[in-house]
Amino acid sequence: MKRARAEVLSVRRLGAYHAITLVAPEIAERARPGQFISVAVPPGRAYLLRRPFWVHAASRRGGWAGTFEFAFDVRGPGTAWLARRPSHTSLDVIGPLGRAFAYPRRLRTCLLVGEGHGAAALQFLAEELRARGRRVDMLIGGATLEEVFKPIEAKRLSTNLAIVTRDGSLGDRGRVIDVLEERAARWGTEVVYAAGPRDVLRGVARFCRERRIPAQVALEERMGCGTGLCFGCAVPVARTDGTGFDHLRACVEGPVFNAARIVWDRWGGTEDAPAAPLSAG
Amino acid sequence: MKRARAEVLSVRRLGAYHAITLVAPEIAERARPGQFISVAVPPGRAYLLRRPFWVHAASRRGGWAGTFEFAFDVRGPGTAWLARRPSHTSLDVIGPLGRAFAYPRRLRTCLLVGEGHGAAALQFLAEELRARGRRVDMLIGGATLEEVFKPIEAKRLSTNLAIVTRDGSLGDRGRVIDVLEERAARWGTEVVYAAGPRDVLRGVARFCRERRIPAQVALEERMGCGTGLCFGCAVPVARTDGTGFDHLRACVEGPVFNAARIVWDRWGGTEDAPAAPLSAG
Amino acid sequence: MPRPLPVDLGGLALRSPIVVASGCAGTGKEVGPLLEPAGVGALVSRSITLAPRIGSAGPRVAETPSGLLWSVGLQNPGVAAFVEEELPRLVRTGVPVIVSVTGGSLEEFVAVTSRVHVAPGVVAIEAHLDRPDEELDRPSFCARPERAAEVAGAVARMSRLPVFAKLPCLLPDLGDAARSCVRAGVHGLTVAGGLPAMGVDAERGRPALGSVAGWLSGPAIRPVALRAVFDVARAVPGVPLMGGGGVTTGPEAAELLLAGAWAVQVGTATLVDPGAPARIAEGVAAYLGAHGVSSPADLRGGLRTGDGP
Amino acid sequence: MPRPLPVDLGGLALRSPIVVASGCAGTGKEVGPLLEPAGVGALVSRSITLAPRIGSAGPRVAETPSGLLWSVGLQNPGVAAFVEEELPRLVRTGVPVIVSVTGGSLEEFVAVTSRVHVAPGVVAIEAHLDRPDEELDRPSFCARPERAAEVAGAVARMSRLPVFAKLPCLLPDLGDAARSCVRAGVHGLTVAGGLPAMGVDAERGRPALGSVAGWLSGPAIRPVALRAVFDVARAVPGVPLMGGGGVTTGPEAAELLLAGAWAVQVGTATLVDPGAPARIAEGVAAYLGAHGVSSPADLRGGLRTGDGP
Ligand SMILES: Cc1cc2nc3c(=O)[nH]c(=O)nc-3n(C[C@H](O)[C@H](O)[C@H](O)COP(=O)(O)OP(=O)(O)OC[C@H]3O[C@@H](n4cnc5c(N)ncnc54)[C@H](O)[C@@H]3O)c2cc1C
Ligand SMILES: Cc1cc2nc3c(=O)[nH]c(=O)nc-3n(C[C@H](O)[C@H](O)[C@H](O)COP(=O)(O)OP(=O)(O)OC[C@H]3O[C@@H](n4cnc5c(N)ncnc54)[C@H](O)[C@@H]3O)c2cc1C
Ligand SMILES: Cc1cc2nc3c(=O)[nH]c(=O)nc-3n(C[C@H](O)[C@H](O)[C@H](O)COP(=O)(O)O)c2cc1C
Ligand SMILES: Cc1cc2nc3c(=O)[nH]c(=O)nc-3n(C[C@H](O)[C@H](O)[C@H](O)COP(=O)(O)O)c2cc1C
Ligand code: FES
Ligand code: FES
Repeated sequence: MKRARAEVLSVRRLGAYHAITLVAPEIAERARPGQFISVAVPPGRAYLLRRPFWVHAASRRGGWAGTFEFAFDVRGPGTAWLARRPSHTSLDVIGPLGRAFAYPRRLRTCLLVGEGHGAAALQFLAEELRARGRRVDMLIGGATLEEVFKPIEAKRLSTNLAIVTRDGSLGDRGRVIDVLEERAARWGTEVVYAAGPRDVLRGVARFCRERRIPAQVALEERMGCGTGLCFGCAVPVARTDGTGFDHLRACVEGPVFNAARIVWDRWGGTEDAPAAPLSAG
Repeated sequence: MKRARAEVLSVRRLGAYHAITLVAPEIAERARPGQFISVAVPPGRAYLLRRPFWVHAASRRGGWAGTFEFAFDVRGPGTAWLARRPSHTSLDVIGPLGRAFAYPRRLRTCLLVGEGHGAAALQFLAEELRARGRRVDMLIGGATLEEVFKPIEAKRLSTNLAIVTRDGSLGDRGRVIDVLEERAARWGTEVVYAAGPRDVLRGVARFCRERRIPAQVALEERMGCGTGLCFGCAVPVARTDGTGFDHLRACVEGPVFNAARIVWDRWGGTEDAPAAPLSAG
Repeated sequence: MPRPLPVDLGGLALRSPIVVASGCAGTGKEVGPLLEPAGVGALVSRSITLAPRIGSAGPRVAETPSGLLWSVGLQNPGVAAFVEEELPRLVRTGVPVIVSVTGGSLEEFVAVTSRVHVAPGVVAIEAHLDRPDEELDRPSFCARPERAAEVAGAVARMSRLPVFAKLPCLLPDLGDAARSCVRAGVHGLTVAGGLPAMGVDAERGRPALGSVAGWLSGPAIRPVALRAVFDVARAVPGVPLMGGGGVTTGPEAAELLLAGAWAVQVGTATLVDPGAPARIAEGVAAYLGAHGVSSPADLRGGLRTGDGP
Repeated sequence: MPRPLPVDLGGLALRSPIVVASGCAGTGKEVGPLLEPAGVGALVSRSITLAPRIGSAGPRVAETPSGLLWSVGLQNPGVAAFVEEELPRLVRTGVPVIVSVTGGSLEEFVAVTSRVHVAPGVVAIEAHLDRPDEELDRPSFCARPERAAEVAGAVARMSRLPVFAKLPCLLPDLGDAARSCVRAGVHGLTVAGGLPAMGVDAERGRPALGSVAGWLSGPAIRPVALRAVFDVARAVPGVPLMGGGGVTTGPEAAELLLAGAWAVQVGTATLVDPGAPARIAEGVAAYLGAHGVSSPADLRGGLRTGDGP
């Protein structure tokens, strides 16, 4: 984990997302897929906490050596501020943070399942898996065409690709979970990696448990520090001895977890289905 | 008192100050010298309160009809934010607020004494006094040449002008209080108006009481609302029956007060001499 | 046109659930139409004592992170002048008036109430109890639930109008205090108020306020107010409850309603923007519309605290 | 080179007046050099109970205006595993370690203390008293000064190390509680801690935290912490006092020292920036230099509260 005042090389729009490239060799050289960075917000605001983002790409060699990239959708004040950063200003960044995805030792056919900005983490993983001679299939989704993260890049990175959108504006209509079973069967998936909202990860975990396919999920939980200091990012993970569960910290013991060990019923997550209507009492 | 979403016509530097011209006919038409306006700060910041500023100029006629101007020095986050406003954005402004200076009925020779940004309020007054056929003399000061507010304008507005700076970079070296006695005598001052830091106003009040010269001071006290709702801007003013004092609100019963009635020993004010060194216990 | 948002505080009908908090409504002649009376359910007067009080030395306000630190020292003209001059002006604003009564002794509370409850145009009384108890030499009437209840009960017995006991947001025994006040006969409760606080000007080595000690209000304290309202609503279900602390928008007011408030008081936000109470009421209406809820009362206490999403 | 800023807390010598607050220092293996140990006077461990605790359900944190709302539910491995695994790692960071002990009963406090005070590398004990009193079924040991003192006194008698009683910032009887704890034999006091609070997600009609109730920390609460430290410093002059709540800069730490703290705890700011404690210490040094004061102790309680400027 390093801290850097990183220069903003560029802020680009990518459909519904923004992508920021930063110059920070000490972070870029160390970052692996599934890890994240945290960005400090400006002083004088009514909000305080660093904002965590997946590392989407990191260049260790070549013309862009020492840079890395993250991508985000504008949700609230922090991401709105980031989206307006001019080039050549700097950001206070800590990273890389957390445990990366583990690469499979023997299994060769990998399926990467992502919805929304989660696909950003998976494309970094796809690069690394391919570099290790694994076959990469991808199943990515979003609410609309704009919310499918870098579909052309996904095409480039995968042997088989399926895209779904809720409104059918790109690929099949639906959610990634709806087509997972069929694609995994068709493509002979041996191992699954997933990133996305809670319900996607949970659906992936259920499917993989039933089929006894090993699965790793990169999850998002609200964070106080992102560095392991505060125990604010608890994820309930079953004990190996079967006596219940412990709360592990997403920021240091995660954010990548073995999907089979998460106690999904006890994990709130930060995001889920549309808000249920309110009713009194 | 009106509220306006006022368009920023321009933000200009004036020495150490910034001046903002706003389009707000409902405020510009009503504003009189000694009154102030309050500007809302942007949402999402760690600070909340409106910032109060003297009306420096208001155009009721001519090409600039419906505009008014205020000037400020950058002190903290609110004024720093204001100094960076681009033209054609808008500000949420309430005004005009408070009681204006009263014009003398019979007396003809007016001396306007100001230090720092207080001079902004006095130049508006000078215009109005001259329009009413009074003679205007001015005594203005600042720490340095840059902090003397619009000296050329002061020259234009006054029959006699004295400028003092603490470092002697413009006019005599010293503070306005140091030369008040001599100038008032030389110029035959009949009535005094003052605006500036606490010690200046207090010095003016003492001098005028001794000489039995009527004096009005426009003072600055921290404000919660600026509209009279909160009683946050208390100024101790002697009761006319001699039984003690009451706390009057600077924002509605002031900010212009009869100097002779302020109980100076009980008024903290917002500003005074440089911080005294600290010592324990 | 904003949709009407009537609420019924146990018989006290208000046209909007948004109420201007005590000490933030002026004396009736200041902001005029900027307050937008039609959107406001009621206003609470500054707290009134028996004799006039000149209040604290300045500075009386200072900014803190997302907060307002203040100490007015209960500046007020005393109940006689208030009833004669200020109250009629408040009534003429067209906003229903709740009078805040306070004192340093039980007798003072009762004496002030006796002058106020018969004055024309007053709809309710709020007893501001988080004040030094001069009789028993305690920092606050609220330091002991029994004492808060004793005073609130005496005010309630004196008054022909509904009485709300105003309790602070931070007491180890807040639920007890609420129950005791209700048993003592108050009509309802207000849970709101600044937190005890102070400021230091490190540059000058001096307190930020002339009175040294003061109170903290504004958005900074909203999470504390939410918790207090939630706890009191559970302690005394069915009792009219006004909550307040740091509310600046409609959804934030809805948070307090969900936590159990029947109406929401708005103080600091009114100082920043006299139109805030009416704007917040519109925001509540918009929130209700978006969530398919027909009245603020249907939101009340509707927080889903069960397990799971 | 930052100037050295040693402080002496009644015999407990620290190299800097800035201390990392309990629950914000991790387990000794997380941030490594980012904490900049040389600038930090001490760190307080998370609060340790007798048995392991899995802590609250998530979400455990939420942002509020200038504040952090949290509920960790005292997740900790229990004193045995703590002494064996976590404590040695904390000690190896090179920052002097104060262990925070807590419990639901007097016996639990004493039992935890008995295991901790003999462990190598610990310089002091902090008794976290603002916890539900399961024995007497009260919301907090601090609800009554006598009870806080009883527990703090028992910890102090058990320990061979200096014991600080940690009291919350908001109690009607805070001065009494401080005096009682000192009479009961504690070495010093910590006045800090989150304020009871909660959050509501109005969009979903749900509490913001899995545990519903939580605590508020960060800049929002600084004015409340200042007041509490000021009051306690006057109640028990001469007693070592750590203050904390919302400090993020050197001048803000100086505010607490002026109000009467001997050392300043930094929690939330450490979460945002692990280098904050060291940076704040440098800021204190710069402040002292600018004001011609030679040591933090010379600032202590130096607030000029007299009349006039
Ligand atoms: C490990 C990790 C990786 C992430 N990677 C990405 C990414 O690559 N791209 C992207 O767009 N978003 C990502 N997120 C979510 C992103 O951090 C939030 O959308 C962002 O912080 C929102 O900040 P805001 O001020 O715009 O919105 P607000 O909603 O105002 O944020 C308020 C608070 O809630 C937290 N928060 C809000 N949404 C989330 C969330 N989904 N997960 C965790 N905390 C949240 C914020 O950090 C902040 O503390 C990631 C979150 C985590 C935990
Ligand atoms: C009636 C009146 C008229 C004023 N006219 C002018 C003017 O024409 N030009 C100008 O430069 N300044 C003027 N001031 C002072 C100006 O309001 C402050 O400098 C400004 O609000 C500082 O805001 P900030 O965020 O930059 O600084 P900060 O110091 O961060 O302000 C923090 C808080 O303190 C208050 N405050 C700070 N300084 C003062 C002060 N001197 N008087 C009152 N409150 C203060 C602010 O309003 C704010 O609430 C006037 C003040 C008053 C009361
Ligand atoms: C300047 C000011 C003066 C106040 N005066 C009183 C008062 O006289 N009596 C009272 O009960 N509350 C008083 N309050 C407290 C408010 O009524 C309200 O309970 C508190 O400020 C919290 O709400 P807010 O955060 O919306 O301001 C005052 C608040 C402010 C800001
Ligand atoms: C995430 C978190 C966990 C905390 N855990 C504890 C704890 O276990 N024991 C304790 O005494 N205080 C705990 N605290 C309170 C801090 O020690 C500190 O007193 C409080 O947060 C106020 O300081 P701050 O505003 O600088 O954070 C915790 C605070 C936070 C933010
Ligand atoms: S966010 Fe603080 S420990 Fe993970
Ligand atoms: S600033 Fe609120 S009454 Fe004057």
